[in-house]
Amino acid sequence: MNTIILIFIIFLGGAILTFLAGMLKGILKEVLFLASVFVPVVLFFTNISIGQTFSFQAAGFAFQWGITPLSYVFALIVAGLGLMAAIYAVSAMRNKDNVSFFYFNYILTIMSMLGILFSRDLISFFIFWEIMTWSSYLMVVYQGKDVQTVGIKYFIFSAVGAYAMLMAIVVIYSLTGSMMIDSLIQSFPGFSFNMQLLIPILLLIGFGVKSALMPLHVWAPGAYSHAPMAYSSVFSGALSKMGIYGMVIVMVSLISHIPGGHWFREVIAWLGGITAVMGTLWAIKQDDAKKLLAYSSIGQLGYIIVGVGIGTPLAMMSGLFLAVMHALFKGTLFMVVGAIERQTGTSNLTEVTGLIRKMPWTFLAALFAIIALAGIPPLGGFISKWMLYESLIGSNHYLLVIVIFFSSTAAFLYCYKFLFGFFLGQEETEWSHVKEAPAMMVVPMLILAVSTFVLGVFPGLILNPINEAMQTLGYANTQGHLWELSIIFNEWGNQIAMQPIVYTIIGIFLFFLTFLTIKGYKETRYVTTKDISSSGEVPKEHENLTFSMNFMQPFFRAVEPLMRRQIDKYYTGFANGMEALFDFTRRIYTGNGQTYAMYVVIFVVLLLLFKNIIFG
Amino acid sequence: MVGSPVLLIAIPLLAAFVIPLIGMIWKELVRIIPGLVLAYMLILSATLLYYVSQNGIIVETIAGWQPPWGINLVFSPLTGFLATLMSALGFLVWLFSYRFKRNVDFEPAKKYFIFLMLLIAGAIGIVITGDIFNQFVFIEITGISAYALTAFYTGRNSAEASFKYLMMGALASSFLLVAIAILYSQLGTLNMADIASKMHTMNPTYKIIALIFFITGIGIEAEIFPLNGWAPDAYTEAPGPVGAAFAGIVVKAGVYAIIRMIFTLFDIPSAYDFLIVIGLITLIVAETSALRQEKLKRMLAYSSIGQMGLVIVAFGIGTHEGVFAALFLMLNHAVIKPLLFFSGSSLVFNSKEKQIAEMNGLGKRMPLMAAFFSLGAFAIVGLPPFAGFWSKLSVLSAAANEGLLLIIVLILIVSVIEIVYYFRVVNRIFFQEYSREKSAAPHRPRVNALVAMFVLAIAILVIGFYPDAVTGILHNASKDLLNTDEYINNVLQLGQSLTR
Amino acid sequence: MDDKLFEILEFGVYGASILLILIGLYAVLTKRSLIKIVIGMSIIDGGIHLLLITIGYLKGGTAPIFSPGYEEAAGQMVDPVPQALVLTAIVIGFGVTAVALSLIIRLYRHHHTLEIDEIKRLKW
Amino acid sequence: MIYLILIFFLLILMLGAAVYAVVQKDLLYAVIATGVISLVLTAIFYMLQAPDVALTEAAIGVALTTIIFLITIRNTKRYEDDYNKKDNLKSPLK
Amino acid sequence: MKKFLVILILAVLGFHLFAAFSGLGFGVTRFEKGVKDFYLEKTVSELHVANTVTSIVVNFRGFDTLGEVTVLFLAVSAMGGILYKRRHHAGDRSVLFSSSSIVRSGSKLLFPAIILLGVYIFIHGHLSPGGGFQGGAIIATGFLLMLIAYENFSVSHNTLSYIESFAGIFFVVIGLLGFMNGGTFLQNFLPAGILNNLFSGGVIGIIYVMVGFKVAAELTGLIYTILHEKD
Repeated sequence: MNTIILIFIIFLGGAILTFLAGMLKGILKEVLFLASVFVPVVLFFTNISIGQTFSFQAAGFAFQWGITPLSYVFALIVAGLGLMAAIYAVSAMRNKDNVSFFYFNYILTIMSMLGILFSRDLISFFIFWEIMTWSSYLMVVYQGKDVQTVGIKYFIFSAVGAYAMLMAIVVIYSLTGSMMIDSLIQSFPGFSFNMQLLIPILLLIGFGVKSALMPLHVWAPGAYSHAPMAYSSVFSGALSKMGIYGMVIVMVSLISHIPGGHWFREVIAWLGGITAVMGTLWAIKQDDAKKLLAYSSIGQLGYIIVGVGIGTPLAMMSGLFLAVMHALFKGTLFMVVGAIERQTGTSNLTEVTGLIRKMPWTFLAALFAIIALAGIPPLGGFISKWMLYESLIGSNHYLLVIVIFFSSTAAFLYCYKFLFGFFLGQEETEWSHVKEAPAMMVVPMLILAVSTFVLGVFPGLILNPINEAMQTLGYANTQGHLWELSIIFNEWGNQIAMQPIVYTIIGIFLFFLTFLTIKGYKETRYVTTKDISSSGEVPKEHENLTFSMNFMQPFFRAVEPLMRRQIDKYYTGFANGMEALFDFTRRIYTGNGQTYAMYVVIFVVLLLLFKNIIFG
Repeated sequence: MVGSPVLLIAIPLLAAFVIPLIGMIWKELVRIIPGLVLAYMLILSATLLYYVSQNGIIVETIAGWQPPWGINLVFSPLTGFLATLMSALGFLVWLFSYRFKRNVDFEPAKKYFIFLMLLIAGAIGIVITGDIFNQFVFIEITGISAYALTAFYTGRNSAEASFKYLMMGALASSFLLVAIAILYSQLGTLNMADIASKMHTMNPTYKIIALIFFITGIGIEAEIFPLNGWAPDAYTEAPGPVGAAFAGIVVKAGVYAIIRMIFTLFDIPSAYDFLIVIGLITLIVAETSALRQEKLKRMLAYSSIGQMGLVIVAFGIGTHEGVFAALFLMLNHAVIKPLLFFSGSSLVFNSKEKQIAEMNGLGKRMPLMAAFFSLGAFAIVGLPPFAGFWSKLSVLSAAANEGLLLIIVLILIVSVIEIVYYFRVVNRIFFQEYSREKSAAPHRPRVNALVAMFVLAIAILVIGFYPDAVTGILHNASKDLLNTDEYINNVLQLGQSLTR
Repeated sequence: MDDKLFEILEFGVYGASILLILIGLYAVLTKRSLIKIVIGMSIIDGGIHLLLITIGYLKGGTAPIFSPGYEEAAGQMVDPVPQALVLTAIVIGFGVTAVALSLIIRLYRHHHTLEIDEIKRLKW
Repeated sequence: MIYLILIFFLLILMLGAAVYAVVQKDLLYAVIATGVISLVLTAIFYMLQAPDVALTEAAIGVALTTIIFLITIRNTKRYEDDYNKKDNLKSPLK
Repeated sequence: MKKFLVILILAVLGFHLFAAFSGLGFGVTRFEKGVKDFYLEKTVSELHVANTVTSIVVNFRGFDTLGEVTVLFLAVSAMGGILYKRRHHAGDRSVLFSSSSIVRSGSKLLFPAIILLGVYIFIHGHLSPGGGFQGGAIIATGFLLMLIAYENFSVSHNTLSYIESFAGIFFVVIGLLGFMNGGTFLQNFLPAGILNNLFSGGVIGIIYVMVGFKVAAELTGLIYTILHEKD
């Protein structure tokens, strides 16, 4: 049997079996769950080769599944992160209600993401896209909090995006008579200008929703923070990358054929830039670590979109590389929050402090991930950001550089807030009983964290597949041999000599780390938060004076005008207005039978009066 | 040859007359016989459908007179498909309500089953008859059964709903009679094929007026927008399985009648555009009305009206793809909506007001029902990999092929609204806390009801995962509808004549 | 003279039946009493029946019944088809009226009113 | 000649009865007027050479319909609701 | 205001309705190839039925009639269902008026005559005007008279039900018997007889008698049901 179809059968069968096994006691469902994630992933890594395809016909459409170099890069994210998060989830979800339902949706999500990457035709792309949407939706509402606001918002936005995509798909079908992505790419230059504009816009709306592009991002904070953390790591790490995946195809294969397509790129890149800034700013303001990470995800996705939007070889490479890195470190961070929440019962940065001694391994994972996120060498985040600056400057987007620079500086703030809030600072008696999370949770975190380091030192491991993928997209070979070794010990191609910078940054960072560690271990005065007196005033009993409280208040006073307008409010207003309107219009059903009879007669009379116009 | 199409009508009528007698002997037979009859109808229509797909259209004459003169029944791929669908659904509705009013009086139960059987027989009659006045008679049979079934519960609201339905139904039959009068006065015939063949000789003014009265008359049954005031009330107040039968059977018959008029009888091309417009209005008004609905069944009713609007839009596209999509939608709607009605009415079985708010947290108490309801909700909003997706896709691609982009946009916007209200309910069922005071008490459905729901659920999954299981039949049926000349020839020259 | 009258009669009979339909519709649309509405329905029915019979009428025609010795008289007979239709329609209309009236009785039992605009518990 | 005038007369009678049936607030009278419509229709059907229909209309329209209307009125109420408010003085029964 | 609007709307409706019929002509031969000529011809030459309306109702369009009696059957059942009260106690009859002895004895005198008339009409349905519906309705009128005149006159519900059911069953079974000899549903399988004889027209007469019984039973049951709806 074909391996491709086998993978999906195992996924689907595994999902159903796991769900059914949920009715039984014991660890059968856990075993089944891990097996049904593990086996297909292993099959994927061992038996799937690029170019292998599987075709069939259904409902009058031709279907084709296979993997391309580009989708292989993303499949690496999905498979790797999916596997790690699955191991994490088994432990994290223990003793929760309806675990089998969680497993079911988890497997379906992983399956559908792989399915999206496998799809060579638009129909199966859309089918898997929708399965991904509803399975992730069920995860968002899984914990039962705010389902009617957050959950519905997520689903509405997803549906709007998906339907925009569906419209594009049917228009493409009517124009080309084929559902194949390849035939779309081939015949796209021949479309009329209107269609050339319409199709990418519709597709970008679809992909933009999933990748939390600026005006379409409002679902993300709630959805990311409401899903179980074991899932959020996949949600933010891998699922949002599906939007990026689609965007790469659209930007590279379609938009470059439109006359004046560079304006498109500018707009997308700028939207990405704004997303990055706003996501970062909002992230700093959050006190809940989940929300913080959610906004941070939006911001990071903004970087990726900037890279993809600019579309020069270096920018594209940086975007794809950051996509991989983001999956790794954001996955880790969500897992960290999940672990802390599991051990302490809350994820609020203003409540939990000083866990460094209690949960050292978790701290280590968080540290790696935060460093990677902040873009400090030698971890992976740095490389991608560096490449992004390079490409932006190289393509004369100086204003965008400033924007990105601003947001990545600001990102330090929330990184610091996250790390300090949870792990450093005073050790409260309230959390003295907290223990390290179980090994099954810590190990996946550490693996991911270490891999950020490995990929930072040996970026060639992932840049080579990216390079291949970009070649199939039509880019020139980006000096592939340079990436074989680590960036730190090599020259950066023909760019400026960067060792001094790198070493300086590493030095500062190491100093900072040492300082922090020493401070953390030696100079910590063990008093509770309530004992602090600030400026001689004795604080009231209930006042919360943890470090994270009112973090960077003056900074926010400065940027407040930027943040005052929340797009969310417009959407809510619009939705409420529509509901009120519909609530009003449904009053045509007055309940009076006579009125209904009147409608009938009026209907006839109108038809009779305008019969020549209507039927003429 | 296994039987003739007329048995699809004659046997249920015979059974309806037999049941009162036989009920005096053994009361259980009153419940069993309708089931047997419906099962027989299912088998018969399925076999005939197979026969038709192999050997071509069956034209059955009544009383031995050739079609322009005698009444004839046409069992073609299209009508056969609908008849099979209706009888299958009818059987499931019977199965679901087999133990209905079990512990109450005998009289109402007896009547319930008679009405149900005749409702289905009438709907099948509307579909397979080849004579407009005969169609009118069947519309009345369906109508009166429907009024009676709507008023079946003895509460005050059911009588109100039934009276509204009756008022509209009476207007409908008046308009239909006027239309029949115009056609007869112009063409001197009542046979559909004969009318279709003579239609070009008719003065366009009269033609249009007749069409308008036909559309209004049948439109009331088909729930197109300004004529569907009765529908939400009737769906709400009728027993749950009857709501399913309305959504799955009666409306389909109405839509079929309109479509037959416009595609076959009247040669007015602009009527297709009219179908699109009126379908869109129906779709939009119904779906937006469902958005803030507080009662479950009423929400399902509006949703059902909206779906029918979509079906009419798809028919209005008028191409093979459009008709195919419309039939696919009808099939899916006939599979999904009954599941929603069945599981929904089981969920709120113990509640008095049947409010959506009373469904909070029932997912944990009645997991199977909740799962069925969610499956239905997922399928009807068109999420893959369930049945509704394929039909939505085919509607959209049919519209795109004709370049009707605005329609696609509207359909998709409405789909988003549909998602909102269905998912609000699903959220309530699964992800909100059960409260003893506010939520409905859990109810344990009987085995027969479960079986009925299982069959529908499996059908949804089968169509979703393997749409090719039905597309062949649907393609045949849509070819049949579009080929007017063949219909006329077959009927007037007794294509696959039933003389033995 | 007869022909002239006959021409007027053409308008008269068609006009009367259509007027009957309209009067019935007026009752259905404006009268608030349920019984009046049902009366209106049966007036509409009457108008339509008259319309159908009028369509089938043949000037100087005889009823479509063959008496002994007049087997060849088919040419002078009025159209029997509308009559058959009306026969069916009358009975159906009666059935509908009966159902409507029983519904009214039940509505009155519950609501203690016959005003149609007071019987609207089901709406929106 | 007489025949035609008779038809005219009947038509006018019928329309008059119809208007009366619609306008009359006393439902009993309205129902009787409906019966009169049916009666006149019977005559017209007969004159239009439709004896079968005339017989049916006579039995069903005149007798049975009227009687079930009467029974309904008996079981519900006799007057339209605004009868007592406006047309008090015109009431033939007071 | 509303009334004027309604009148305006109805005026438009009436105008168009009139437009649809005014050009028809009144009392003219309208269509050459219509179905009616075929009916008029075949009813004499093949069915040997004198009353063309009967032959149309029972034979040419017999399927309609089957539907029609079903509608009536449904209406009666529906009334029963709608007016159903759990504690149903028969005998509480609405009294339209308290009948005098003249009315009573008059009714008693008329009753057999009315029944006889009804039976005559539906037996001779294929020969003279009238038939099952008319006869059945007349018989029902007779029962109605008795029910009104005598407060304690009652009809056995079961008997009505039997008659109704058996008549219906016979109708359908006769229809199904049409399949004999390779015929179709409702086809005449008996010898047609001689025109204007009582025993002519094959099954038409039989069916119409069945219809007569059925209609009589149904209408009587209908009146009986609604009469017993006193609160």
